[in-house]
Amino acid sequence: MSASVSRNSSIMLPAILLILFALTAALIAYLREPRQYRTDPPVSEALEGMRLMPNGIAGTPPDVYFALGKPYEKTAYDLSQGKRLYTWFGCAECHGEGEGGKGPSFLDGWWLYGPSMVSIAASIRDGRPHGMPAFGSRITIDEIWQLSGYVKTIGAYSASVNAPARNDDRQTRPAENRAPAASLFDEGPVPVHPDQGPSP
Amino acid sequence: MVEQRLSVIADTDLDRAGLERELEKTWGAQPGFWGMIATVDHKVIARRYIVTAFVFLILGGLLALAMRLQLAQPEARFINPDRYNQIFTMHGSNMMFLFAVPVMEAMAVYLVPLMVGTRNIAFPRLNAFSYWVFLAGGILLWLAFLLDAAPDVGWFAYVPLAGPEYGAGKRADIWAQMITFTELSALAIAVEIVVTVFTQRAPGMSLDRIPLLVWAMLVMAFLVIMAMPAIMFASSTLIMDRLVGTQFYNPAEGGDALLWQHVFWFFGHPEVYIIFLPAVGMVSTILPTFVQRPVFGYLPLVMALIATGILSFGLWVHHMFVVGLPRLGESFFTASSMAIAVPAGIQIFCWLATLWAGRPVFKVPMLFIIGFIITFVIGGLTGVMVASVPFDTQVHDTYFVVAHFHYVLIGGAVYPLLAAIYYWFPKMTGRMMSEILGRWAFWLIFIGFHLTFFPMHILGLQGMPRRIYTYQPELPWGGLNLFVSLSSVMLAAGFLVFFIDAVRSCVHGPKAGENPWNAPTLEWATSSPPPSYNFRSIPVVEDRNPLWSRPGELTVAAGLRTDRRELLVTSVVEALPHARESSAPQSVWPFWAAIATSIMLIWSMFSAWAVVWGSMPIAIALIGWFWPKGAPEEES
Amino acid sequence: MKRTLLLLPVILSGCAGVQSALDAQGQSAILLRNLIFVIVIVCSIVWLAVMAMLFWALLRRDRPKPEDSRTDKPMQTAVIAAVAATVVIITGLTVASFYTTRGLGPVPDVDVTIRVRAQQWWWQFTYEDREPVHAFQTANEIHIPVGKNVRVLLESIDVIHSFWVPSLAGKQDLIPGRENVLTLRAEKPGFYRGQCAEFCGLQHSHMAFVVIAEDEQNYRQWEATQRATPSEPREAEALAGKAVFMARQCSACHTIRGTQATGISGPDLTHVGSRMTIGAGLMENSRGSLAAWIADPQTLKPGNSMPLVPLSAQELRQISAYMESLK
Amino acid sequence: MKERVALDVSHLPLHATGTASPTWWGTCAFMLIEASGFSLAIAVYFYLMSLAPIWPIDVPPPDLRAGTVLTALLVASVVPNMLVSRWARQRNMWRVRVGLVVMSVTGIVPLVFRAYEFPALHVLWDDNAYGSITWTILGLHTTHILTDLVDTLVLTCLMFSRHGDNARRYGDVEDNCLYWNFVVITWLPIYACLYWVPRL
Repeated sequence: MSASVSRNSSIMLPAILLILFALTAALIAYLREPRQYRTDPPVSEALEGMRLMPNGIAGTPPDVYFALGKPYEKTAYDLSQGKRLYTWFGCAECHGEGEGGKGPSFLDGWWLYGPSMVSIAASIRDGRPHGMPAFGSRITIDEIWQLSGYVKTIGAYSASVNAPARNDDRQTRPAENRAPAASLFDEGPVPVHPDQGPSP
Repeated sequence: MVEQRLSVIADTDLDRAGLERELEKTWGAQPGFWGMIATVDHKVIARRYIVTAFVFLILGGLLALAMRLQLAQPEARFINPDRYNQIFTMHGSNMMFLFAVPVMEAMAVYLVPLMVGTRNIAFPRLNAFSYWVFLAGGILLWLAFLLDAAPDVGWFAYVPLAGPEYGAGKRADIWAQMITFTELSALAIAVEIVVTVFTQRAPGMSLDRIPLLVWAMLVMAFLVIMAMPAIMFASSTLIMDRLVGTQFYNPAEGGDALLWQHVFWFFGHPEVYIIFLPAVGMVSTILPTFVQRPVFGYLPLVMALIATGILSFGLWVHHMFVVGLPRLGESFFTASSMAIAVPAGIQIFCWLATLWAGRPVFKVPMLFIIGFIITFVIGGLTGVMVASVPFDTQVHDTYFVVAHFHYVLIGGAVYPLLAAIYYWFPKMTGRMMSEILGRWAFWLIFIGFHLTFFPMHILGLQGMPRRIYTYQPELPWGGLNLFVSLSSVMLAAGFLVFFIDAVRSCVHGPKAGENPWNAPTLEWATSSPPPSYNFRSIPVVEDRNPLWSRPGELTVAAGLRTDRRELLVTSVVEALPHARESSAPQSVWPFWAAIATSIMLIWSMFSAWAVVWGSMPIAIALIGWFWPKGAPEEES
Repeated sequence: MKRTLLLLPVILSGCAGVQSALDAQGQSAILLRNLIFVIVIVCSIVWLAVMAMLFWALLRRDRPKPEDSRTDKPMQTAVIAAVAATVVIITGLTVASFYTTRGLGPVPDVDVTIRVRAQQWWWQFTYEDREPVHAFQTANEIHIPVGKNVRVLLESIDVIHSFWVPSLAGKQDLIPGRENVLTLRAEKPGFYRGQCAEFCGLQHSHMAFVVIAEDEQNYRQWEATQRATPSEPREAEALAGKAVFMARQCSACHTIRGTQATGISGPDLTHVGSRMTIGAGLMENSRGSLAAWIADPQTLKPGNSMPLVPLSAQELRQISAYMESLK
Repeated sequence: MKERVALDVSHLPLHATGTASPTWWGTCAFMLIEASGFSLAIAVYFYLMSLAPIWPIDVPPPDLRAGTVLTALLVASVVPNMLVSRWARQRNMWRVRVGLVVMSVTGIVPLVFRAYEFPALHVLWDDNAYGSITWTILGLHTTHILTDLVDTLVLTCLMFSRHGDNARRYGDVEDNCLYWNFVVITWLPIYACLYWVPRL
């Protein structure tokens, strides 16, 4: 290394170091996970206030959802809680591990009511025609949001580092953090599954 | 290229001052920030290592105080459970991986080349690389803590709690990758120590004349080489389970949760001896100086070191006595865990004999060594207790074990380390530490330690489990916990006095001569602090205690060149000189290689492709590192 | 049942030895305590002997000159003797622990079998029976007959936990994918507290349970009560509470036999009113503490799996009354 | 302190060769580290095998062809490797250059066969524990081939540059040969383990 280069570098080096340090900090800060265990009753009440389009597809989430920083689709903790709730509340009975069964599949990347959080949450809370029961009286609203965030990752089009990984269980499909839907979706257009219940 | 040089300068052509000038020109570091980054002087790097490790000790100590504050009363709400779990995980990981192992290795990096009488450690650039990697690992962990993303799964990170299903987020990945960083640096140092001791000893320093500290560091280096691959394997498979969905720890797909414990403790138990053996070496080296008599039983002490090293691989299962393993296996591991008490006993009895036969001088290092013997024997005996399977089923994962390993790690390793700091401080800085503050520090630490940790034995037998963030008021643990918390303040005060003394003495301490303690080993044969080239002339060793056998005189070798970094390579057993080998000059490439490695390792927590793309900058940095630059060191 | 309630303040006021390896009341715990005493005494003597040698070495007068080698021989003998003594003691302790381990071996005759399923952060206990209809479930509390061998089958459904009732037996881990077995045998009636001893996550600290050892007759009576389906509550408030329980989120996670509440992710509440504690040993069981728990479980035990269900004050009172009525 | 010259070392060579060289010892130490890693991986392989009711789990044993050809290639490569080592000891510049080019090619060809070994396992790394450990062991060994290949390529370039004719370079070539032998030797137990143990 020549002298002139090294003289320049002696100024550059601290800068590079600082930038690297800051980048690492920013990266971790982006992924930081303030875990919220207790949802304040006013917040959970506000979380109920989602507005849906008349056709039931898409809508607006309540303001508090944005005020909280959209935790339910971003923080790893909420997503993994959603995954546990998926098992606990028996979602797999109809939807399998996402492959579908009596109910529609999430893995094929088709969303009968659109892929937005608010329509997934509304589907769970209020139910849908043709067999999806309303869980509003069975599951608290923050749990419904956690569950929606998780369900969304199953059928996500791109992998997310925050998505939960595989369970310590039999594997029936690739883990969520490896975007199973994207890989299965890429295999080609999926025809409408008459076996997965009728379209809306 | 040789012919291009004007002349080849040998030390025989110069007088003393001229020789020192020439050597300084060849070995000295370049000035400025750039030179600081590029330096490969083992003493500079070791000093950085030691200071960094002690900074981590302070941080880890503050975490411990926070935990004691939380546990001082039942159902306290000072720290929430999530943060508490991060804190105790950080405390354990930090103390093991960022303090204890690195500080012992740093002492080796500083002392081994001086004690074997050579001018620099083997592979000095690898040494620089190892420091930068270690620093990056430490920063990663602490940054994560500041950002509320610190690991919360315990320093042992048992699956499935740390696995993909229950360890949400990147917390466990940060733990696993921090491990990779520190193991990388530890392995690098282990290789350097082995090669330094095998090939760079002063002429005449045959195997039976090696100082005991160097023996201890050699055995430690072999333990690192054999044990650390296990934790590398463990942490990599954990990340793979979490990131790319391998099934190592998933029982439903043929994996096993206990596999983690086997692999982790196959490393984890030798780890204890990686920390403890250097401390033993320190005691065996410092003790003779303060009784002014050679240590009793050199050969049994060396054998005990080696035996401990070998046995340490045969007792990992005693960390798993309550997982339900077959009875026969448990009995075997009880016997082997108990058997390790025999070499420990040999060492203790040899030291006692040395004390008995010598004339003890009660300076601060000596006080810490006496404190070590008193405390470590308790730790060793409670170790015998937990080695018994039935005994362990009652105390495993309780505060009894917390007490036991703090007795072993603080009493058995930190006391000798503090003795070593007081003892070698004059060599490292050229100044003495304060005898008065040293006594204060010793008594505060000694009494504070016992008041803090002894009651934990009782708490454990009274049924208090480890790693709980609180306990209920109905349980009979409140009083003792409050007592322990108050005592920990005293212990912390002792460390505070120590740090004040160290910082103050760096600037204001009285000047130390070459050999203020009248010690017998080679590091005291050069100035304090030693010059960049360590020794004006390489010593020739004719005795186990070279500075005692011929007071005031040093036999040396002549004929080394001074215009390139040259040192002597000797044979493994007899230390007969073989060649004049060159030592690598300074370079910034180790630093860039460390940066590239850090980027790859951090990136690989997020994407497996980082291993592919991130390896390329590393390869480039390594080529830059090893590509010849036409320096005189490359002649042959 | 009345006796249980009478003794309740005793256990909760923290009588010494509630959860202590030194207060051994079970067959294996007594063996272990004896071994602990033996080893601790032997080790204390060893430590005192080493300390005596240390202080003699430090403080003795007439020191030989360093070059005097006449002391080498006796020193050598002394060190060899001390190492030999170490070997003898170590061997003795190894043999002692080997025989203690043998004494703790599995027993052939078992009177009660309890299956433990540990989970974050509570204990599910199933009393097995040859006829499955007779099996019943409880949570965070087991009753065992005094002087009888109880086999405990240990399983975990999530992470590793450890089953530890120090007054009755040593601990044993519960590991997902494996089944461990432990034998409990209480020699005296009483309440013995147990706690999870392997770090299992956020609420590891609050994962306790109670073992109640009682004589055969009381035990059989308790067993019969537990097996039975609880009768309809008589109090009007409790009856209203039942309606709220079934209509709200509660029934999705909890089971109460004989009703439409069949959730399985939370503890079985069929006889919750008969238990001594709630929240896995967190609080004494009373109508007030039940109400506090249901009103805000996340403040009392942050991170546990029970959500905060928004209820009116009246609903809360009704549900607590219903819970308390489930004896 | 007075210094008394007791030894004159000016006649000693300027560079240590063979087993006297620190680089040789360093290479050995790194080989010991990696050997520990491989032994551990093989121990884990047997541990998982001891837990499984049938081994391999759910799939037939791996196809022999690619692995066996690769083994033969690796064993055969020891001959030119030893020759290069001998020529380096004799400081025969031209032979070493030719030998290194041969060894570079010998390093690349096994990689081609390695690419066929992974599919020959009939299992993916995330299918089950058998897949995980076999992929890990194969991957670990592949990185060793790759590392040594890169080292050989760089050395080849060096030997064709002006830095080539230097005792240190010959020493480096010898150490590189030593390391290649290590790569070959570690492969043999792995080959037996991956391909023949499931057939027992």
